[in-house]
Amino acid sequence: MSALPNEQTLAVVEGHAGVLNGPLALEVVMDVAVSAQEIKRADLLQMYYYLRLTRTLEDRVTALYRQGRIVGGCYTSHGMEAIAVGYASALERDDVIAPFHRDMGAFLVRGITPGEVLAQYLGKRTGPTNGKDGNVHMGDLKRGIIGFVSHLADNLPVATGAALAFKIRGERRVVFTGTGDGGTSRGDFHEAMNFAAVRKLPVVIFCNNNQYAYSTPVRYQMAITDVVERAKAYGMPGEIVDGNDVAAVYLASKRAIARARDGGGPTFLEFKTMRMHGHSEHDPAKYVPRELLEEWKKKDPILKAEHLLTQLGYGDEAAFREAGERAKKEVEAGLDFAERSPLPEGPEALEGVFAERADSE
Amino acid sequence: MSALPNEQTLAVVEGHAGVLNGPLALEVVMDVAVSAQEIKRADLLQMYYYLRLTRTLEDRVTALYRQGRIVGGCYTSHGMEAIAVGYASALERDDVIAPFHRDMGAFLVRGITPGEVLAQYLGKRTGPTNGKDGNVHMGDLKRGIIGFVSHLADNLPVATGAALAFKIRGERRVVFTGTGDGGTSRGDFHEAMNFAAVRKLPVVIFCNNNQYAYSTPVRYQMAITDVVERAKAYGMPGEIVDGNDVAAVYLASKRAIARARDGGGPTFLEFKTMRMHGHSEHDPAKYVPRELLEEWKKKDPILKAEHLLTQLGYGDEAAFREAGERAKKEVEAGLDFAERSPLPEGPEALEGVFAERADSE
Amino acid sequence: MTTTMDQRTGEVTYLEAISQALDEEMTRDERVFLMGEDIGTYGGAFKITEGFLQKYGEWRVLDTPLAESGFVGAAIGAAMMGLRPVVEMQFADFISCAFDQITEVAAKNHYRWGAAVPLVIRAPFGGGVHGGPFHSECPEGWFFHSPGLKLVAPSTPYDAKGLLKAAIRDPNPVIYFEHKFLYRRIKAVLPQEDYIVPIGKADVKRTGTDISVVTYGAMVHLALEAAQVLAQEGIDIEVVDLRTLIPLDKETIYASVRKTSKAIMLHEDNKTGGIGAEIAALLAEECFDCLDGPIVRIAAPDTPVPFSTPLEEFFLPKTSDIVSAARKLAAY
Amino acid sequence: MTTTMDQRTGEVTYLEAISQALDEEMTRDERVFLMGEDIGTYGGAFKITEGFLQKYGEWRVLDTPLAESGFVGAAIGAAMMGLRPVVEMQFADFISCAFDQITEVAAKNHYRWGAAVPLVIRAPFGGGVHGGPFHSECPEGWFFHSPGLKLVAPSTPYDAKGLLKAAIRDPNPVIYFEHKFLYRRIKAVLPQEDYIVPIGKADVKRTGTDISVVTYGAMVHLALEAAQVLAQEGIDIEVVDLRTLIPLDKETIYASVRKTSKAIMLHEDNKTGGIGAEIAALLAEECFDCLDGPIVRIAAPDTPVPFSTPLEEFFLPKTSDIVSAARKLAAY
Ligand SMILES: Cc1ncc(C[n+]2csc(CCOP(=O)(O)OP(=O)(O)O)c2C)c(N)n1
Ligand SMILES: Cc1ncc(C[n+]2csc(CCOP(=O)(O)OP(=O)(O)O)c2C)c(N)n1
Ligand SMILES: [Mg+2]
Ligand SMILES: [Mg+2]
Repeated sequence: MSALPNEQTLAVVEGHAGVLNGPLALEVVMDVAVSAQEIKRADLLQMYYYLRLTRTLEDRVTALYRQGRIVGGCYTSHGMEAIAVGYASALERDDVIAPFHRDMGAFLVRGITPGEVLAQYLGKRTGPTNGKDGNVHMGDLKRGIIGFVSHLADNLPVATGAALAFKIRGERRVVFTGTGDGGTSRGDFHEAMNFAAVRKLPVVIFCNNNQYAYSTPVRYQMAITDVVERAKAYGMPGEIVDGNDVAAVYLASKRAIARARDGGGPTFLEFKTMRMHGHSEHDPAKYVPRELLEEWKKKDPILKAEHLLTQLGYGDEAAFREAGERAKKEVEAGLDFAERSPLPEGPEALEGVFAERADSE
Repeated sequence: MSALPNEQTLAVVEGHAGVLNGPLALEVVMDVAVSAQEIKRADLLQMYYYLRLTRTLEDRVTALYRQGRIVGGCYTSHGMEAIAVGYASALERDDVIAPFHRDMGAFLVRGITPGEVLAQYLGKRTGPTNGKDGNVHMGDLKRGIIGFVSHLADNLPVATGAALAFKIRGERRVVFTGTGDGGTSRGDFHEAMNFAAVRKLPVVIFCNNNQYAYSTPVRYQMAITDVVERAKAYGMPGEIVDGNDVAAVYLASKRAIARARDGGGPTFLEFKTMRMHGHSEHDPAKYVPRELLEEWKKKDPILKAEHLLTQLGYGDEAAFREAGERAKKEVEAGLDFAERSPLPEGPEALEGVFAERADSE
Repeated sequence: MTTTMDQRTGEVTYLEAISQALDEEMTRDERVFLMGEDIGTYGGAFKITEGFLQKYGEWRVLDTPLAESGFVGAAIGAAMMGLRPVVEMQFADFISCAFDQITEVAAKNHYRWGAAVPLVIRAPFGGGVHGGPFHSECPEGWFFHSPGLKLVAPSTPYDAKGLLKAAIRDPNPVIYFEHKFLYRRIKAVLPQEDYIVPIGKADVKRTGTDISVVTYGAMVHLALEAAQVLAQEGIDIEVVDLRTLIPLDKETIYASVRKTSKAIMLHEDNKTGGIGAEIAALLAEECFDCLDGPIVRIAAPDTPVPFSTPLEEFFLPKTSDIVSAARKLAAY
Repeated sequence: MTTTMDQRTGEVTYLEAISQALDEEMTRDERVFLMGEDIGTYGGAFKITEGFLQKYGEWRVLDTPLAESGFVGAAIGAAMMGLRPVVEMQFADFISCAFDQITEVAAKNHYRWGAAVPLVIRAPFGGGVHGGPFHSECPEGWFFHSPGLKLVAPSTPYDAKGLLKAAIRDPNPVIYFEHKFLYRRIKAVLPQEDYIVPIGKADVKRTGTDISVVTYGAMVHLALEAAQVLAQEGIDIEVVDLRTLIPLDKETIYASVRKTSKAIMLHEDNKTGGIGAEIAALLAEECFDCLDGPIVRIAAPDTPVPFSTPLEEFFLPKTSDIVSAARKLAAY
């Protein structure tokens, strides 16, 4: 977990980029395994657990949605779990995240429980927003999570401001934020990237490039293939990372976080991945070519993590099964909690428009 | 004025970039002279006249401001006249511009008269906005000019839309637009650049990099030295151009316009220059180092054009003096017109909020 | 195309009425084209433009990058060059991202320098769909206070179709507020022939003698429901459906209140600074003499739209709110 | 620093009062810091923060890139992390570029997920300065209809200083509308000691018995002028200066109108959907019984602010407008 030198270069993580275009090959896993040795066994196993927990929880949400028990949008990170789990695991407790709508793993790693998430989905008073908002629109400053705003990329300037606060106070804290390939088209992406670079703020900004924004493929979103091209235009280092490889995400995030913490300023990370479900669970996503999904299915982040853990001798089938069962139990207990939780009462709708005092007071 | 091949490369105009950092050297003028031979004698002489006309007109505006006869903002292009004169001269009649606030020369080249400009400054009914708006906030669709909006970069998306209209209708028309180094920080700059590139629109987008945005130097505006870096991030060709050399501006614009007209999509041009007056005429600009102004004074666009014309044997001192006198006469006649023009009547304030019919009907 | 009607009854939904208007206008006038997120391949988040890409091609049905300011700006430019863009906000809530382009550029161009901007922005708005704070907003109040824009908000399939056609043919920027709650919930048989509903004309959806309820959008249906309940108690409600929010049809409003002498303003938008305030103010100034009681406002409270069902139900105006306010006012 | 007072009279201008408030709050509380365009080296377009960079350093007085959405967003983030940012719009007109951050993020964070956003946005607003459509706007009407924001608009140096201090100490996003026309035109002697003007309290700037003029900002001075003229005719005007626009001090407004029975709403912002509409609506609902005449509104017409002097003079409300409206109302 050593910090990298602050080279202002556009680097592709050695040995990882190759994973993106071919099917899962043993040589590549070998390469990952080499650098993954930097990661503590326990950390890697914990990340694996969070991958399973995220998958289990979101699959549960999808099932509830299909049963008509969840209303409104259902955005999952199915097939992209490694990104949020990887970057959130790379942060310290005092750091802050401003996640986007495919970052369930980050909420979990930072301590939002499956029960709270399900309560949020069910509109219960015990969810992080007390029923005021739904699904992934949650946040909690006590756990260092800036609440997600629907308007894509709106939280990027906000994240730079959090980083500015740390810089002004001389604190060695870092902010991690990001948006989708679609979200990069918004003006706020630009204004945030630029401000972060000008003031060398301790912030890491990522793009979850899952190749689609709702139905819109990347080629209608931008005239470049790699979003990371943009980093250079702000005078910021950037990396392309295999977003399906939790170890790669973790290591690249660690490097970027270390740079930020050491006063080296912001980094831009492009996590290449693929959205495996519809935009929201109502969307059959017929516009995505079947072959593309077939290809990416082989690169599933859980599968990849299992290969790696096996390779490193950190885990085996039995351990994986055990983790899956533990995740299932945790989610079911959470659902029980959520279901037994009360709904808010109507008049609570009137509460909370204004703060009585600021949190820091 | 041949169109260049559509290479998608980031090119520095050969022989011109050098001008930027050193004092005016004869070798460099020689280089310019070589490529300037592509420009017709009459065209170059006409551009020279427009440089003089712009300078004379704006100096008159400044004098009126100092006499307290003009109220409100007074943004001049003093020392930057070559940009607007150069690009506007490179366009065809049916093309459209969406200028920014230092583009007086473009208004003039497209046929707004000094009299109209002065009437606009004096709030007269005969100005292009009939007194509704002031100074450089003017436009006229009949002359292919999209009216300037204060909010910087707002007109960049608008310009892409005009280009989209041409593309949809299959017309071989081009839009030329731009903003300042400050204006590039706005989200609308990003959204426009990106949309232009994705849809390969026939638009040229420039940045007038005059090293300051009001009092803010470029280093507080962006963490890069050359704004042109940004072109690549959108998948768009870009060039750095000596903004004080009207021939260089004209030739680079011609190339970009030809590319756009031929379906090659947008180009980004960075015109390097220096703001020689305050932000507005009220601003003494003490924050600009004196030496920087001294250095750039030697690169004055009118001086440069005279060197070039002499070099090419297209003009001499007498011709230059004659042009200056002609410009002076035109401006004084314009002032006379503006002064004799009526002010609008109060109740006209209520007119024109809604259109009765669209222009194209 | 989604513009298929119920084969048995010949009825089309509010949503289909919108599709039909777009389809017919695109066929009638080749200058009309569409821009927005996911409106092409996907046919739009609500499937209003399903099939349009195939029918009109990718240069008349443009899937844009995710950039509301950028594509509204582009629409302004295209409009000034003689086209007739119709842009879709995926949800009205995201119109805040294009606020600057709408209020500073589109709204002011004609006044400032005489350039007409014939642009339509479709904004699917309103709550009751479990959308939470960012998928349920009523942003019309902001634009109501922005000179240079026209605003319409139909409540029926007939008005939806006719107002959209009128908006597309108008030489000014028009924001077209279509209520998501109504999309598939109301149906009507529409005329075979081309028609428009003129911008600037309100419509009395129910005549009555005792109290005028002035409203628009989905709330029209609540007002009609309340009127039925109240009719049984002998209170005769007149329901004025504004249809156009700017320019307001003051004559129709005043005529109604002059007749009934009592007025209730009803809207789903937040109360403070909402459109009901303006109409109340107009009545208090222009029809003061004819008023026989306070001007009552029923509107959502001054909070964002909450997500959870009991909260949202509490937040939204209800038929019972209208009934009880009308009873009190009738007894005044 | 610009916060020097007139040595002879001890008076400071409205502008200097603002500077003083910023300076004192920055000294009192090191969490307070400033962001905006040209506020550092240059001291701000209006020189309100002249000398601040030297005094507080470049990390408490940040010259930002030209990006209102970006720096307002950043201020929101810094506020949530415990700082007290005060951002300056170079002109209030450019607040449209930050509209989305203000209304969707700052205003809703606390309601949605409990995060307080103690942020102040200074917005130099208003006309009469030959600024034209983009340097004279009154954008308060938009934010008046955005739950979660507080809005203040002082009319005197005393209120300017006290309200800015209160805004900085408030745990919510506050937009501080400072009227450019007043900057150097009004002066007053201010208390030596620290004071605030509480948010949410209106101020009766002149007591009277015949008509209440409810207003704010620069218009307060017009109302006072008109009151002097009218006093000579025996018409006794009460001038209610709202000072805070959200939350409205309804009690003070109602108490005044209950006393006078007649009310004029006066503002420089466009008429339709302006704050005057809300207050008229409140009165027509809550004080209907006590009204002895129509509620009159005097406001700018529904157009952008025109540039040329005769146009702008026509556009802006004038003392004579108040005088003649009051005469008519008094005779009612
Ligand atoms: C400003 C804005 N416009 C539109 C939307 C509606 N919307 C929600 S998600 C989405 C697509 C997002 O794509 P991307 O950023 O690539 O993220 P992904 O969902 O693919 O992870 C859209 C258009 C939005 N949330 N915000
Ligand atoms: C959105 C916006 N914010 C602030 C301003 C106020 N303003 C006018 S010009 C200017 C500086 C512009 O700098 P630049 O873009 O470099 O153009 P230059 O004046 O140097 O040519 C500023 C801050 C504005 N016009 N628009
Ligand atoms: Mg995506
Ligand atoms: Mg500049």
